[in-house]
Amino acid sequence: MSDTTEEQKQTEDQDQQGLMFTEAVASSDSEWIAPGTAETEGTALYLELDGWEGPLDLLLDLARRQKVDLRAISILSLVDQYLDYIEKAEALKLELAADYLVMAAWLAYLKSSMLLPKEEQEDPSPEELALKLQLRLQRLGAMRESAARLMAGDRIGRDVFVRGSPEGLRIDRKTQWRCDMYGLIQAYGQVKARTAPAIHMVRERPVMTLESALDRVSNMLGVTLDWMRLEEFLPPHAEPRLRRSALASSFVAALELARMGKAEIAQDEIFGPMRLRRMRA
Amino acid sequence: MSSDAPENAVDDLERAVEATLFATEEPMSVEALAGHLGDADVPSVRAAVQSLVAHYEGRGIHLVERSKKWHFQTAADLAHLLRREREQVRRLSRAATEVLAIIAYHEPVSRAEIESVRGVQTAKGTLDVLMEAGWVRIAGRREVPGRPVIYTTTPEFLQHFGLASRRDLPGVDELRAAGLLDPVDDAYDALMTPDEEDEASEEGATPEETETDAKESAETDLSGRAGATPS
Amino acid sequence: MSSDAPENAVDDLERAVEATLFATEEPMSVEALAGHLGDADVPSVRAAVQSLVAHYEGRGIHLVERSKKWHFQTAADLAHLLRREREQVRRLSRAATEVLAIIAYHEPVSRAEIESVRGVQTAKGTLDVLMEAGWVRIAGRREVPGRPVIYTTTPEFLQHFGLASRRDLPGVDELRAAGLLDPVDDAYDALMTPDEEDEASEEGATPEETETDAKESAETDLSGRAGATPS
Repeated sequence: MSDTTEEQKQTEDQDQQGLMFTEAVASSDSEWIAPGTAETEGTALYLELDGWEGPLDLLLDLARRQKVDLRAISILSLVDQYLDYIEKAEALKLELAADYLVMAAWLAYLKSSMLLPKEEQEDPSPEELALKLQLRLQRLGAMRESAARLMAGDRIGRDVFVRGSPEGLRIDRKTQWRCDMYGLIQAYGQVKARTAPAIHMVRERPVMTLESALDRVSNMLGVTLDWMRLEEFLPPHAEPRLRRSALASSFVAALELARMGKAEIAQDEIFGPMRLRRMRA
Repeated sequence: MSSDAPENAVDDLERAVEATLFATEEPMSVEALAGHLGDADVPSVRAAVQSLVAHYEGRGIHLVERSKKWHFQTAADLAHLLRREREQVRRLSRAATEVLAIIAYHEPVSRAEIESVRGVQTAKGTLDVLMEAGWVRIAGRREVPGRPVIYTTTPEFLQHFGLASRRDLPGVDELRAAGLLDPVDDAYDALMTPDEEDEASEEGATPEETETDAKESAETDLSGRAGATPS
Repeated sequence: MSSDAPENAVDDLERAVEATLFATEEPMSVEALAGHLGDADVPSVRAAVQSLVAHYEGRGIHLVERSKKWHFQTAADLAHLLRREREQVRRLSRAATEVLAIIAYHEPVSRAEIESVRGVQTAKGTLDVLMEAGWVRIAGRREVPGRPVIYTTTPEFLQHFGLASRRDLPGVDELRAAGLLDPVDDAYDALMTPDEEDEASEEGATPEETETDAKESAETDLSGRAGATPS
């Protein structure tokens, strides 16, 4: 499986982000040569410029060139190597991504404060910063190795293959509907009950129609020539509701008789009693 | 080839042929297999194929030959596993039941007529369900403006509901006598909720509850009433 | 059908499971198998699956478990035979590979957390590629200020990379024990805490070496280092 691991070093469709030089020396699918394996160390490093995923990655590779455990690396010499590298790159007039310059400045600061006597050091101490840098490198290193091991696993389509033409499984769902006689009849009954035509029954109420009021008023007017109050035309002993109805219809009947020229109406004041008498012929 | 070895022992060529035939998208001839496997000669590959055929005999998958090409396929007697039909029993929704009843009592009826009887709109899916159930069918078109489709019940409907003919459906008077025309809260609720919602709540809420009881009482009801009002 | 052929004797359920797993386009869990086979109970199906695993051991195809789902695949040692005419899996860029590993080992993880491990910004396209491949998905948001989106791997990821579960990620136990999956600040605090200092530093020292040995020569400079510092 070592050949597949080797393949991982070759970066296909290289993600341009994080590249340190805008003008990549090698094409993106070129073999990526690990620093340790370069035949002529020190020169190969500067020719393989598109291999690093940012300054931390470059630092990691430089650290590995020290060929010791990441815990045992000398941060001071790592800083020197990095600054040296950046210097050489600048000498070659290669455009450096800002990330790398920021890291260079930070490392230069770290180096200078590490060289200061203890009592003059600021907080956080350069030892803390160095240790944290080391921890970060360890973590990145661990992930890089894990990624390589992951990629070296038995991958479907590369190392193992699934069935070329599976028949496939299909489930056809079929619904068996159920309903019983009772449900059917009940449903119909409810539809009928719900939509049965509504019959409105109006209760009989004691009223005097306009017609009967007309008859009554004109008959009574025939008896006398004197003025009579409207109330006198109402049926005596009528219960209050009938009386109200009779008052209303008698009033309309009086207006109607006046219109026909059969009666005169007089009212002396607003809301005063209304009087009625037969029109003299 | 593998006959005298313990159960799993299988030679490299046979393994290679097995894996190749498994992974290939097209059936392969012995010659194509030999070509693919590079250093294998045709007779050896043929022997490996035969050994595989024997190995898979009686298993869930077989190695079969079709016009001189080999491929794995599911054992014929297990073909039903590939295309399963899953039946699920579902109760007819209240809306669908009403529509079915209206069709049964008034057939043939158009959708507009169904709606005028129900007093609510009928969702398209409701009639589909009844047709899927096999209880309702399209009986043609009514020769009136718009030529609406008209629906009737099917013989399966009569059969499912145990009716000899449509005349066996209890009449409206009988329904009233049975108290089925009395307004029920249910009926009111049903009116107040749109079809779909009605359907959904039916499915979720009412399980099979008193189905058997209901059926029995419906049947006794009917026979009792049938005696009382000979048609 | 198969009962009197001693070599191939296999019960009906096992045949059915075998046929189903051969025919399916997607890996299936034991539960899904039992469901598909209708009248089979889960323990019986599980036993049938185990029996099939044993049967196929040593053959050209294997039955493997990935994320609790089972599928047949060709034996890994036959890769050279099968790869020949097939187009290779598209290789991921190094950035994408690292991001995938960070997600797998730390999940769920936000983009900022990924970037803090890598020390560089992650291009938008990198995560897209991983999601398009179906190996990474968004798992929600972390309930911290800014509510960043968090990512996890998918069952397809395990399936594709031949891992039964996330516990099978190479070296994951050692990395965890060494604290290499903890954020730098936590690791620093742990180192600075007097009591745990010794322990932490001892464990912290080992993982890279043991891993290096375990994975042969994934990176040549590492193997060089392994030689320089005998463990």
